[in-house]
Amino acid sequence: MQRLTCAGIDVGSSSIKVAVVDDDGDGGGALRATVLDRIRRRDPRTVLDGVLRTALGEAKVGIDELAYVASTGDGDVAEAVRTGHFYGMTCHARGAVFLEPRARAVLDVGALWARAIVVDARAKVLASRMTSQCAAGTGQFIENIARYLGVRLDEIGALSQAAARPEPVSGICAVLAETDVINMVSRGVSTAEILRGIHESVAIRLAKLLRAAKAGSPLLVTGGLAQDTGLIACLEDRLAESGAKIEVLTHPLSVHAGAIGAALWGAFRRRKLAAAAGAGPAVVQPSPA
Amino acid sequence: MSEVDVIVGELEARFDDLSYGHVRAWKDAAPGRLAIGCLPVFAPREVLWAAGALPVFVRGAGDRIDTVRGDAFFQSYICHLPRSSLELGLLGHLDALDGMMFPNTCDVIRNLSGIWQDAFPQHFVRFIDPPQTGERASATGYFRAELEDIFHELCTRSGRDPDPAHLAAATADYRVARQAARRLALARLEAPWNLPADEVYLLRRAGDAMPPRDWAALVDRYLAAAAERGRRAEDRIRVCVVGAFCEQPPRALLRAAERAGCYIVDDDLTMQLDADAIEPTGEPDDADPMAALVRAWLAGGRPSAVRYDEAGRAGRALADRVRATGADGVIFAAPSFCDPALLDQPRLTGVLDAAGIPYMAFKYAENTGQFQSIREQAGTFADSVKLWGAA
Amino acid sequence: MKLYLGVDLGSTTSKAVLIDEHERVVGRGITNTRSNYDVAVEVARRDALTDARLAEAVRLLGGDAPAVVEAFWLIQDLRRLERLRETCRATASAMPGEGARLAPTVDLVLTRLADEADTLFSAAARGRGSFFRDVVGARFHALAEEVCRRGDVDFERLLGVYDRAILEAENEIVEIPFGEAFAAAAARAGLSPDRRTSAEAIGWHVARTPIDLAGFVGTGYGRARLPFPRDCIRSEILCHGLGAFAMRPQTRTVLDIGGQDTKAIQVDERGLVTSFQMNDRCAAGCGRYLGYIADELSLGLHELGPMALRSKRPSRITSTCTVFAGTEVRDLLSVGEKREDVLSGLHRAIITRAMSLLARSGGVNDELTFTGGVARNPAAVAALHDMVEAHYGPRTINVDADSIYTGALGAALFARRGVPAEDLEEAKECTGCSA
Amino acid sequence: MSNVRKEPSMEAQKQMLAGYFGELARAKEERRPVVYTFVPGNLVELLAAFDVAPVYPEVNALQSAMRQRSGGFIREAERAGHSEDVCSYVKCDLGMMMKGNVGPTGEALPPPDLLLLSFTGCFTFMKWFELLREQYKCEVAMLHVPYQGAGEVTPEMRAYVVEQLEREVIPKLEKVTGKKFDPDRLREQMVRSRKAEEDLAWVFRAARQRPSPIDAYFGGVYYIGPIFTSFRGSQAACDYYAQLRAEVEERLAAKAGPITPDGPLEHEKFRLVFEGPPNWTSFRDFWKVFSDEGAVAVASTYTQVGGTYERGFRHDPERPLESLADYCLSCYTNLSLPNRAAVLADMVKGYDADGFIIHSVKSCNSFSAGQLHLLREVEKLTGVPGGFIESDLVDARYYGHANIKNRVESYLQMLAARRAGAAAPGAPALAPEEVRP
Ligand SMILES: Nc1ncnc2c1ncn2[C@@H]1O[C@H](COP(=O)(O)OP(=O)(O)O)[C@@H](O)[C@H]1O
Ligand SMILES: Nc1ncnc2c1ncn2[C@@H]1O[C@H](COP(=O)(O)OP(=O)(O)O)[C@@H](O)[C@H]1O
Ligand code: SF4
Ligand code: SF4
Ligand code: SF4
Repeated sequence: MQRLTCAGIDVGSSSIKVAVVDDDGDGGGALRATVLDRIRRRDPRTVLDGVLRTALGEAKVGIDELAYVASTGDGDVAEAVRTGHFYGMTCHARGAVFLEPRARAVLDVGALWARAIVVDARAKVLASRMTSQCAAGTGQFIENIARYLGVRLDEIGALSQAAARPEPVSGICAVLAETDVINMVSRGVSTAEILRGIHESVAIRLAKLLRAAKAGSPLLVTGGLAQDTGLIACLEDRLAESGAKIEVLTHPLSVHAGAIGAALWGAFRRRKLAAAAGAGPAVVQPSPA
Repeated sequence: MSEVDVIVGELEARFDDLSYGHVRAWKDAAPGRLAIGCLPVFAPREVLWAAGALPVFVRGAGDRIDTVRGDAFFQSYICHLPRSSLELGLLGHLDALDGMMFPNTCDVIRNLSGIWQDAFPQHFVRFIDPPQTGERASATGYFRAELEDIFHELCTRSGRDPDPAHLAAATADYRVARQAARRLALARLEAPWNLPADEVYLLRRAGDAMPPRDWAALVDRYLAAAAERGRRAEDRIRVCVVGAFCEQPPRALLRAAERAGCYIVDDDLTMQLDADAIEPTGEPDDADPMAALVRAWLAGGRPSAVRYDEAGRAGRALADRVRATGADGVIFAAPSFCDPALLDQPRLTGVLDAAGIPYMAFKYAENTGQFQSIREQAGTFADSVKLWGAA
Repeated sequence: MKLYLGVDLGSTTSKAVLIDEHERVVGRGITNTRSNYDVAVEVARRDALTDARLAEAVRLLGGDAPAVVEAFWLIQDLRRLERLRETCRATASAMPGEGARLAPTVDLVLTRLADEADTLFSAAARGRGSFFRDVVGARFHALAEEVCRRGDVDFERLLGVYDRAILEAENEIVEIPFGEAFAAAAARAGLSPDRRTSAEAIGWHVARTPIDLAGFVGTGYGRARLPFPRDCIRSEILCHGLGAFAMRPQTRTVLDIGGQDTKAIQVDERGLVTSFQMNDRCAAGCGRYLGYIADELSLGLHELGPMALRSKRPSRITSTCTVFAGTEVRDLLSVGEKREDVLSGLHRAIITRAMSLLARSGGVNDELTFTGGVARNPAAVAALHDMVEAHYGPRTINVDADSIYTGALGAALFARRGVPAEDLEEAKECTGCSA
Repeated sequence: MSNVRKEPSMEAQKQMLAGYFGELARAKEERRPVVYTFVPGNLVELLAAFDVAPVYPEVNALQSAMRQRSGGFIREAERAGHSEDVCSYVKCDLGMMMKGNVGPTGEALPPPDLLLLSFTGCFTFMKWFELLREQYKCEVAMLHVPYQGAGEVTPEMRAYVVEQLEREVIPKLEKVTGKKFDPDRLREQMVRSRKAEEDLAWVFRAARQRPSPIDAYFGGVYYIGPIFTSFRGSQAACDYYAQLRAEVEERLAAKAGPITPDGPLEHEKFRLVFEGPPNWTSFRDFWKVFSDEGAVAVASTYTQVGGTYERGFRHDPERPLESLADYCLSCYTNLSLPNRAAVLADMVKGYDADGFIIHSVKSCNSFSAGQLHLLREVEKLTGVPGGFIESDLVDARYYGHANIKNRVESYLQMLAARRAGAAAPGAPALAPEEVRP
């Protein structure tokens, strides 16, 4: 089948990701570029412009040459450039199966939300669960604490894994965490132990989410926190402890899963639309954001 | 402005009038008229109506007021409906009502009835505990005595003669309303794009506080007008919404769900157990209309989370409904902390799993203002049915 | 001087109040709560003592006082800044590999900070209630971003160095003896030589005045960890009740909104608590919420209130969660809502929560005294006026400039009135109050 | 549990319980029919008259919690799709069932032959039984006990319940046991019930003395064990309550306080009335929050969920079915909220309490919905301030020790300050300087 070059834009609450993919039409494809930039209190539209430009540069394509530009996440930000929109879990499912074809469950942990998704081999979403209106136990929460402890994000994992005894954390409010941590430091708890305790508490929450979605194995973790090896280790322990036999996987490009998935769905849609156009006028419209 | 817009405008005005101005107007139009507030989800509407009292369903205040004093009664892990209902009362919005009826639908409503007695000593407060036992002689006697008591008490208050003929007439009036409700449901099934969930919802909410025949007329006016719209069907999935029978989701939530790619073709919003679940069969029993009402309740109807599921058929009934309405899947939308709705879910999903019917679940509160996560979940659900559905 | 000390170790700020035998406040100290509670308390306590001494010196000094006082505090901050710079350097150098590149950049940023010290640590800044950590942190952030944009140093890494260094620096006590600092301040204030000499003399005199700490009581979020004997610890509820009552004897209802909890307290005509409700474990609706939003909008905490007051049409903010409120704010701004309207909505959201708590505790009785850090925020006060009026009718609402000290004042009053003599023996040995 | 109390009656109580679970384990072997039912409104005399073995899901849940096993069960139920928001007693029980229905003592519980749904005092019971029936597909008897919405038991309500006993419950029992109902056996049971009830009521009333010889909440939950469950109407219960009464009489004579986790309480500093069920997962810590401060429970409403004996209810062998109906109708959570306020106010006054604590549990809407209102009403009726704390019965995730301790300490300090009238008004200390917008 004809190759289609598409872009996926994933507008998260902390960062924007863009992926450019050559889709081969048989479920496979080749990545041409994956770019990420943190929003850091800037106007997301400006950030998007930058990320998109870099990605297109890396992929060596012009925006007019793309067959489809798909947005996901806070799609409104991408309104000016996108062809259509797909919802977050749909895209993470697709991106995850692309990155790790064995994956039958996906756990996307970003800055504010965590989502557990059950998928089949074709990346069809079979079931899903999402955290509600409390940012306790997501990326923002871990970031706040790391910030306070003076630990960089990429150092968290190793530190946490080095801890001997985790410090149990009761309150896991993303905002109050700082006070809790101050309290812990005041009691002489080490940085590593605090981080480990936090990871444990987040892992419990995530394990619960996975349970609620009845997630199977193997599980690919996507989103920014896939890079947090400390959290992944705790999650594995938690799952093993509860008797669930789930193999936990990560991928270096995990954080881009949403953007990759969006690009792939864009290609899928483009082909379907083309087929429908051949068969007669389509009633379908791109789903609204 | 099109006729539909005019009607929807009227419905919105009614909905936004937290003080039930139209109920007051109805009462003022003739002496002796009463209005009785009814908490979800059961009220013996025929009995009230026959006694000259307009049944008015009070379903919380949604996101239209900030609850302040209502919070003084309930902890954070209790659903929201009772606090905003109290807030309405404390702010004087329920002054048009002469009393309140509390059905035994859950522990929260039950205890709310006691609070109401303390907080509004001037109200006629009545707790009603309809039998959960199916058709048994003991239940018939007990329930009939309860209803008779309510009938006589209200007749005394309204100055009406407690004549069984009033009961027969009231039953006939509500039959007209029930038939209109059925026409509305069918019309939506056929063309949900012409009858958005939000509008149908407003229309039904209007029925919460209107004389039955007036409401039936309003429904027909709306149906005629909406049919004129001739909107185009979009590529959306059809869903049944289950669990939202008591505390109501904010209207914006219904809109968010539809915008995320769904058509709501069936739901248990604004459920009134006597209406949706029970169809008094046959002609009213003119000789003994009260017996007919009692029989109708005890015979049961559509299963619901707040009635004892004696035969254990709730799950199958839901699967049948999904097929009958041609829905692609089910959205379980339950109020946070609602024991009846939430405890039912695993039983129901088990049956749906077995039947291969997709579903999703989320919780809400009547004053939720954030729909991002709901949009996301409903959107993903719609995406997956659309991309992978059989069709 | 015979004085009584009250300490309120809050979740956000640690406060100390000194009163004399006539229950008059003679000194106040406040600092941000940090991971070393003892240091936080010690800093607040020392600041309160310094404040008491300064007040005495000001009385003796006359016309030159304001300039000297401003210089006095500036000197303290400069010393802290110097320590921070040393710590930053050490932290950067300790980083394997990249340290060599980071150290000069950090140094550059801190030098520029020190150059701006006069404006940064002005009396105005102190008055706004910003602490060393906040002032320096915000400025460092801005300067670092600027520097990194030009150079090849990674911003996140630079910030990492700073985060680590401030943690260390703020947990040590930097103190210059009163007399010495006063002399330096007199010099910095540019007094004429003879006036300078007399100012110095006053400084040394005041520094030598003995202070007899006759009693102390601790309270607040971290009170269990205060190095005080058990009998010298009082619940925050009682302290806020009594403190508010002492400030305003007609008080019957107290609303305290602090950093991470909100309390609604009813007191009787003797200042005794009759009922209370508190709300914690979720930051929605507390002071932290505002801090978070201020960060989100890159504003100072003190700027939020005045900006919100300019709103004509408050937005409706519905997020229950602080963190989500941040994104909701961004969303609203991006669809064109005005900043002031969004902020006004946020303040209303906080007060709505407080109103629920008040309702739970027994309503709003005349008079209501509003205390805690959030009472410093005029928009919160305005929203409270509106909502109390709407739900309870006209009520007198008291807000004092020093309301953040209410808990500490209550504690000091308990110390003055309540602590039995035998406990004081034990107290003398305790390290928390070696005056 | 053994480290919690050291009274001799405690041993007896423990043995009774162990014996009960042993009996259950043998029930199938002995071909004894098994009935699952609830504590409030339990018809144990009637069940004994048919010689069936009762299983109480709530008792299993609380026993699991005290043995720190509820967490796993709750997670199991949540894994099966149950929401975090709903009653954790239900989840604990379902989780236990899913994990093989092994009871708290490690012995397997027999499956039911009959589910006797005494639908009183709690709406959730009905949902619970629907779920159980799904699992067991056995015979169900539904006994609908109307709620005392208007604050009283009407003759119609009583007749309705009696009629259901006659037409529904007894025939179903006859069906599963193959035995004919024998009213005389029922009466015999009731004679013994009455005796035990008399002694228990006496024990609770002993708390009117100063110092109180018992703790009517933390200790009380042990006292009610036998009579609220399978032993009421048995000789064993009569013996146990006679022994308990004798022990309390002794302590009363010696002017001794109750026995707490740390031994006898020396100084009774605060006398408190408790409303709401206790926390079971950290029962000992929870108790210590109070006993450390010298606070004693002199009365509690939780000890009335299985019978309002302190308020005078007795089973009556002369009118067996009517008194069973009254028993079901009058259990504490079947009372209207104004009635519950009156019960609490009576306790505060009658037991000369310094204050009252409402322990509001997330699980139990039946108890908790409206407790803040209850707080205000009781304060109004008594002039005594109340304290409000929140946690859960069996879900350890909702028990925040530090938080509870903080509130209780603040509350007790407040009671102490009021008692001393200590903080006499001084001169206003700060110059008032109003900042108004
Ligand atoms: N290297 C890293 N190590 C650990 N955590 C990281 C790392 N990089 C990012 N994160 C975490 O990932 C989160 C962002 O994830 P992302 O999926 O991009 O979120 P969103 O899509 O909501 O913007 C951050 O909050 C941060 O906590
Ligand atoms: N100058 C100020 N202007 C506005 N708000 C302030 C100011 N200073 C402090 N606050 C608010 O007060 C809160 C801290 O209040 P405080 O009573 O000190 O809390 P705690 O006792 O918990 O430490 C901060 O989170 C902030 O929102
Ligand atoms: S929402 Fe549910 S729990 Fe709340 S009152 Fe209604 S039925 Fe009861
Ligand atoms: S606990 Fe914290 S993170 Fe959770 S809702 Fe509250 S403020 Fe948000
Ligand atoms: S709600 Fe309360 S009474 Fe009902 S089952 Fe749960 S714990 Fe028991």
